[in-house]
Amino acid sequence: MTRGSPADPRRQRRGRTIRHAGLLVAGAVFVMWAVATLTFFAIRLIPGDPAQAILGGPGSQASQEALDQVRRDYGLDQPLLVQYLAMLGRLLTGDLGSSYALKVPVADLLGAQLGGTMLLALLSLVLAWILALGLSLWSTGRGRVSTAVGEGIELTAAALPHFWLAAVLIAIFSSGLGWLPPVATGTPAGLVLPVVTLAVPLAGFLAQVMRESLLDAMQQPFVVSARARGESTTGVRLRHTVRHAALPGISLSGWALGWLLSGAVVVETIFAMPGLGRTLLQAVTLRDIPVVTGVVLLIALVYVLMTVLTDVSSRIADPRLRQEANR
Amino acid sequence: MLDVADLRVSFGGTEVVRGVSLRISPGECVAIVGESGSGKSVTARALLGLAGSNARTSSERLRVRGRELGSAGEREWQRVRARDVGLILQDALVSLDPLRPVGREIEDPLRLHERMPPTARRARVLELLHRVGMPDPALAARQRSGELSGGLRQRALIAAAIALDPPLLIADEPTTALDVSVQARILALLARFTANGTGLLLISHDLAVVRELADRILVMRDGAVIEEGTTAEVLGAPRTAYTRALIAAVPSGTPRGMPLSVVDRPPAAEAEAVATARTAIETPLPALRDQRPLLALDHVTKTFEVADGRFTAVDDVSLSVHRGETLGLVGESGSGKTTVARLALALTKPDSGDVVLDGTEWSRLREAERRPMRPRIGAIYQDALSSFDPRWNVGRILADAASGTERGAPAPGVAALLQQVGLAASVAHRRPLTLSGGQRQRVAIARALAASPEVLICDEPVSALDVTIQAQILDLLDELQRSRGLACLFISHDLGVVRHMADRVAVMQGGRIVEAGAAEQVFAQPAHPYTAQLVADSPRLVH
Amino acid sequence: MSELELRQTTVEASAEHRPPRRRDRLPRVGTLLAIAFVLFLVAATCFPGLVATQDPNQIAAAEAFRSPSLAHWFGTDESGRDVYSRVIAGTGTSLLIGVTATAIGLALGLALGVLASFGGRALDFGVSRVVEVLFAFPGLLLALLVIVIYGPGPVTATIAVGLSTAPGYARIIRGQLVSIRSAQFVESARVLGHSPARILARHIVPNALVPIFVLATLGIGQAIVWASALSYLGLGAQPPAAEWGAMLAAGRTYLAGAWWMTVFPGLMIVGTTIATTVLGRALARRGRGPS
Amino acid sequence: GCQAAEPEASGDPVSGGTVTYASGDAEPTCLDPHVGGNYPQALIAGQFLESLVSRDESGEIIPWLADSWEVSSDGLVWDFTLRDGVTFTDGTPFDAEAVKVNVEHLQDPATQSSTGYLALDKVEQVEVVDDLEARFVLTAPDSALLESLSQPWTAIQSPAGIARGMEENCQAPVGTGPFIVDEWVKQDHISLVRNDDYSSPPADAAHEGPAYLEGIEWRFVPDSASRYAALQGGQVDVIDNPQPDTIAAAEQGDAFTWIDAPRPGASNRIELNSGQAPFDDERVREAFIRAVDVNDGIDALFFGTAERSYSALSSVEALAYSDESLFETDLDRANELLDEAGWTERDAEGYRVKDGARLTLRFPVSTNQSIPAEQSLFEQVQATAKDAGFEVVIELLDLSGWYGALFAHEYEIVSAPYTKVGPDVLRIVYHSDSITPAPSGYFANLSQLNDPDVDALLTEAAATSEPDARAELYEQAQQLILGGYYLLPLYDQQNSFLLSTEVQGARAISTVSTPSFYDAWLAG
Ligand SMILES: Nc1ncnc2c1ncn2[C@@H]1O[C@H](COP(=O)(O)OP(=O)(O)OP(=O)(O)O)[C@@H](O)[C@H]1O
Ligand SMILES: Nc1ncnc2c1ncn2[C@@H]1O[C@H](COP(=O)(O)OP(=O)(O)OP(=O)(O)O)[C@@H](O)[C@H]1O
Ligand SMILES: [Mg+2]
Ligand SMILES: [Mg+2]
Repeated sequence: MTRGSPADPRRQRRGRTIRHAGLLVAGAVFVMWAVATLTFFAIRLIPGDPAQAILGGPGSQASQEALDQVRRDYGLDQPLLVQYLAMLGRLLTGDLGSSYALKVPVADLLGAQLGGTMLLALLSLVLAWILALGLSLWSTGRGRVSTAVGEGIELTAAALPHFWLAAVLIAIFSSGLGWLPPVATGTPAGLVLPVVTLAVPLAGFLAQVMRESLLDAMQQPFVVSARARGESTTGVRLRHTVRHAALPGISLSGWALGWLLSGAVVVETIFAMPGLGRTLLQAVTLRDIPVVTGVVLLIALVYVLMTVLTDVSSRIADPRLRQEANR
Repeated sequence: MLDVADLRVSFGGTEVVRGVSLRISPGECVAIVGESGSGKSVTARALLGLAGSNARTSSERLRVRGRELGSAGEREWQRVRARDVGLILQDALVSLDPLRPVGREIEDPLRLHERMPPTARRARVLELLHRVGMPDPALAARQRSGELSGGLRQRALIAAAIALDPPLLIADEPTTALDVSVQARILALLARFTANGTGLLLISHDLAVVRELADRILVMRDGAVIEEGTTAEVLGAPRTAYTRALIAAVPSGTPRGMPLSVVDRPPAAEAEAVATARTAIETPLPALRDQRPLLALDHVTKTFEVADGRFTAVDDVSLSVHRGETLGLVGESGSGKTTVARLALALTKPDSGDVVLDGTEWSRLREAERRPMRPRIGAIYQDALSSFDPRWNVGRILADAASGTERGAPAPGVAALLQQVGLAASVAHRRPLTLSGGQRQRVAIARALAASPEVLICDEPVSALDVTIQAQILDLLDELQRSRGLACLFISHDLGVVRHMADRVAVMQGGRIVEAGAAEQVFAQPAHPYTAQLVADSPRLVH
Repeated sequence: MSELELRQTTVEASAEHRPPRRRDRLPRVGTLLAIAFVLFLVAATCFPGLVATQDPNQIAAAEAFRSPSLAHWFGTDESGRDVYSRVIAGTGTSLLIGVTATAIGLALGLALGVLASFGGRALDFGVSRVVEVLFAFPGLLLALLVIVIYGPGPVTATIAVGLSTAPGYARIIRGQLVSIRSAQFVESARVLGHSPARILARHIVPNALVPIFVLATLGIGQAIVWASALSYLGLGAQPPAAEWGAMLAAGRTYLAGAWWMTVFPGLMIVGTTIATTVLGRALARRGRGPS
Repeated sequence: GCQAAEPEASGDPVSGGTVTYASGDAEPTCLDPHVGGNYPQALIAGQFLESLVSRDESGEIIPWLADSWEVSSDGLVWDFTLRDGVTFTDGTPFDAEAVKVNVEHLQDPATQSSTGYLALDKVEQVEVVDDLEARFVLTAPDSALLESLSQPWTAIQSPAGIARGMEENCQAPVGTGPFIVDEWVKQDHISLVRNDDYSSPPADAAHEGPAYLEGIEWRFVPDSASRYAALQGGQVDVIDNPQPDTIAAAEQGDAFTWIDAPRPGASNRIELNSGQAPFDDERVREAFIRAVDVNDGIDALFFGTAERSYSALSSVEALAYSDESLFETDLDRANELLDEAGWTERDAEGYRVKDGARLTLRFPVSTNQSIPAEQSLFEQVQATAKDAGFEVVIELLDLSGWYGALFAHEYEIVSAPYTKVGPDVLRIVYHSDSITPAPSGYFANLSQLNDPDVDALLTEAAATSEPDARAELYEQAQQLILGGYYLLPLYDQQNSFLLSTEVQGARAISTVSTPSFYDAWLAG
């Protein structure tokens, strides 16, 4: 429990906030650097010759001269450290290099893919939120049967592999009922199935946490206190407990986004959507190192930004966090 | 205004309120007292139809402002709540939604019961906050409960309860968990309402609190009212032994050395006890004075790193405890009492100054050197439960503590330890989680004694217990301290408790010791204004 | 926070914050069902011959795509193999993947968590940043990288899944150890003069292990699901190994015509996840609840 | 042959509309098929690039951008007379100079050409005789030259287009075809629009002038179930690489047309690595082939859409030679052969052992190149081979890992498609020269067949233009190849298209079986 602080609380809080923000930014920069470094060196471990990849992969019958030429052109004959520093230097200017396979700048390529994937991920996040909140509000604290049903739904949803759920959804809603297109046609209708596919398992996870915090909140004295003021049970749910249920969901959103991006690899393949996940899968198969690095960095950046965002929004939503000393 | 007859509440077959009847007229304050679990809170909540979804409530009569509510539905109840009866819940610190601004919480009853434009509502909220004595109403309305201190939260809660000027207020333990000075202010605030004609149902386990406000007192035990009468009648001429025990259990005013839990003390014995106590105080242990203290803090300072600099929690504190002596340490919340205890236990290192244990500067030792000496100093905490390994049962806890004595002294058996603290041997097989608060605290004492310490550090050992249990624990501690000649550092925020337990007291404020001396002298003639304020604020059974 | 941490909160919430209710003391129906299911899985793992009816790899091309019948309870697959027998035969592999991946994640997490919580401030800061960096590679991404480097296959897939869960475990274990280390009962053991080794052995380790073990039971199902995603991408178990994820992935192609090829392995995965989770929660309740 | 949709069934062609094509093949990394040169590139390049010659359904070479050709008696000089009045879609005229530039482009190492480069390896240079007369000068006679020039990988592009540099040319190559690349949204689709000035259909086209369709939207839908569902739902009009079960289902109804267009060149087959033990012993090779039973599997897995092959060549190749008797399953014979070869013992799991080593066959399978049904078939191979005591270890690998395994000779059996027009593919796949890897490590002779007689026959056949003699030589070579038990033919390289019945007049071109939408139109 917190109690009255000895120093001027507001000044102290501002100090904490500034310090906290500083730590956040420093942490973010560090993570980006570390991810870049790690990826750079990890990729050296990948078997296969980058020059080969540039020349169309191992199936091509590139000549020795062509290989040598490419090595020179791409600086692959330089010592590793030089290559590393060169990469860092380029990163600082926002240059992600050029795709081996597609011969276009990685930044342009990913720039075109980012929007779609983020739209997919964010819509899924929102839908997962709605589903999870709805389910936990519906099934919590209304007796054993609905609790059991709710828990069953949550656990099942969380255990559904994306590729399988997608297949079932396509079988039902596209092939069976013909309501929705099985491929993302760029129309809103085309987004429905991919978003649902991604959202349902995530909702399963979120609902599990929300249920717990909801239960927790419903047993708090402030609920009785609100009712003593004449609030109805529905009013209590809407005005009080929902917020508490939502809190862990907010702080999980950073993780959830990463999880969604993982799922996007599968979902984008199945629904034939352009996006980072599919780009990554293709780049991995083709050993297109600049693209792999670019996607990894981009995802790390999104993750880092999301962490900052969830941190900030958790603090806005939950003033208790603002009071706590820094971790 | 409130007229209840034969109120009964049961939870799944067990009746916890058994036939309570009470009436409250305008401007009258009726108090319910009774030990923990006697059904006070359930009664209060049942009066608003909030006993709980699993509760079965019945009554012969349940009239609020003349309206019979015995068979009211949820909608009807919703109209009654806040408009006719304001309820201030027991857990003041957690009774406000931590995620909503306080102003919105107070606005709720206005929004739900009255057609009022939002601007008018907000103005009214500020006015209410002003009325309950909030220092900065505009700021408080924007803040959330976590940003307010306990006292301010309690005020906000009261503001919400009186938002619609209900003719009847129910206040359930409105001052528990608050510092004495804050408690005094809240009680004064409630008194103003009754003066203005509001009826008040005050619930407390502390007779001293009730005495100041109540016109009539109901004593509850096991869900039933066992005694009822005007304040003067109940306190002056208690009819039941239970009431007498409640009165006796109040430590303030009961002199040092006199047991609190013995109910029907013969007057002679009382006089005698008082006499011994007096002598003890007036002759301030000359024999001990010459000896060097067993435990001493010598100009100790401790600071903590906080976001914008360092915060001095303990500031140049010196104190000493001699063998066979109890030093009381009082002070408001956050004044640094626990930090002093941790310094004494060498759990944290002082920034400057020394902690000396029996001549050894033990705060300067390395932990490995200190370890053999550790059994000489024992500790008892406020929250006994969290000081036990959750996986262990009582027997294992005690055996483990006893076997830790590396001095070779034969460890007292578990059974003997339990017996010493007045627990049955069968308790050894239970886990602390399943014990009552009083039992847990006894186990904690047994554990502290297992290693046969010479010094005992007690940090708020009874703050979580209700008066009757508190009385038993205090008696136990007192007896053990005397019989074993322990030196004791006794920390509490409750002046009455400290006064009863301590030979000497030190008063802390903001990390410093502002006053120290023989207990009776400090309380009788406080030298420092802060001490004087504390003493004045502290509720007593007799003036 | 991670999915594990999320599970962590639910475990703690279900174990700690709620007052023990009467029905918590008796195993619930769900728990009993879960125990029965897990026992069945164990039987299928140890004695697949007893539970299964046919050779899981017996090919009978002419018998392909038979729907469930008395002869083939779960139908047959594209090569005429008995799906029921394959599901049973796959139990061992799938559980092995789930358990091993969880064990790898847990071991790594334990190493990092212990380093962070006992290694002093600098190490704590360092390890926490490392964990943060690992978190920035979402699960499948990390798995893909591992697979690209070491080639696809069940072993790599298992390691990859294990690796990607490690940061989550590390964070929880660190938190767990730190909170236990600063718990009042550890402090009171110090006050009693007990040595650090004794405190570690008697208090910290046992108290940390129970929730970590509970957590691990919860991770198994999820690890199987992840490994199945890798199988779908063609990076998981190798044929003809009957592994649930691989069966699910293989059968997906024929979903329209032969639903039984995916539904049954899918049910096993879901069933395992639910059973382990339910058991984990029950364990958590028992670990903290009244004896 | 291929089963074109019956155009006369639904009235007269109408102009207009756009067809959406969903491809299950990988998205090309470059639309210029000169660069690298793989099938996904050929699939789409056929819509906007054209070759000098084409092949009709009977396998006859027919005129396209070249009206006629003449070969010198020593077979070293070929004169092509070009079609008059053709311009590239960027306005550049099509002439002998353009042909010369294209051949040079293909032969320039900087182009990184692989397929086209190999196809033209005997071309020394192209001389511009006059505007419409291009002379190919060869280093050696090449009976496969016309077949090579009929492939999309040697298609003719605008010299001005090529001059833009690789990056730009990869995005939108410029040809003479009926459609023009309008836009390429990576990972999503390529928009093709009609070339309104089109004037150069091949000799077997059904009409003249511009295409009926206004455009084609070429989408990439890697998941086969999604692709079929999209066809069902009407989001797309044409899909390639349909699952066998969906073909069978589509055949039942009348909502879809099935174009079955097996690829030319080699058949789909399992190669036995004769370069190392245990398959350096012919008896062991024969034992494997006798042990394995794939017929039931092919029936079940392909739902009757694939026919068992007993030839090294695709059934569309007129010179394909097949001999069913060599591939009859005979487990007893297999066991006998293995005993003879010294693999007499069996271990606890039933696998044969010799000198403590198990009879293990490593089988790398590229997940990018084989469909699920094929992988299931390999599992059946694995299961039936076990009866004779072979342990087949299937290793699912991605493309890079797969090539890696081949390069390191870490395989005993492998299945690799090879698409090329004409029987000359045999030289690429079975000539001992193809055992020596290119600098990149790639080699095409995966059975590592090293037989001077085969080499001599294939070399001679490649230089022989006289049809009967050529056929005879190829037949002899194939008899040697099949008779040596170097391969287990499975079926033709599957290549199918499912079309909504609204799409009329589409066909597969009989060169490498890529679809052509020049004659296609939308009904109803
Ligand atoms: N919701 C409930 N369900 C079951 N039992 C309950 C419930 N609420 C209260 N009780 C039981 O009713 C009895 C009376 O509780 P109550 O809270 O009224 O005591 P109290 O006199 O207010 O005690 P305290 O001084 O500790 O606040 C207790 O034994 C308690 O365990
Ligand atoms: N580890 C710490 N880091 C920072 N500040 C601390 C720490 N421990 C205590 N403090 C601060 O030191 C002050 C004194 O704390 P302490 O716990 O000693 O007070 P107390 O008198 O025991 O209060 P209470 O009656 O509430 O228990 C408080 O303001 C507290 O916030
Ligand atoms: Mg109460
Ligand atoms: Mg304290």
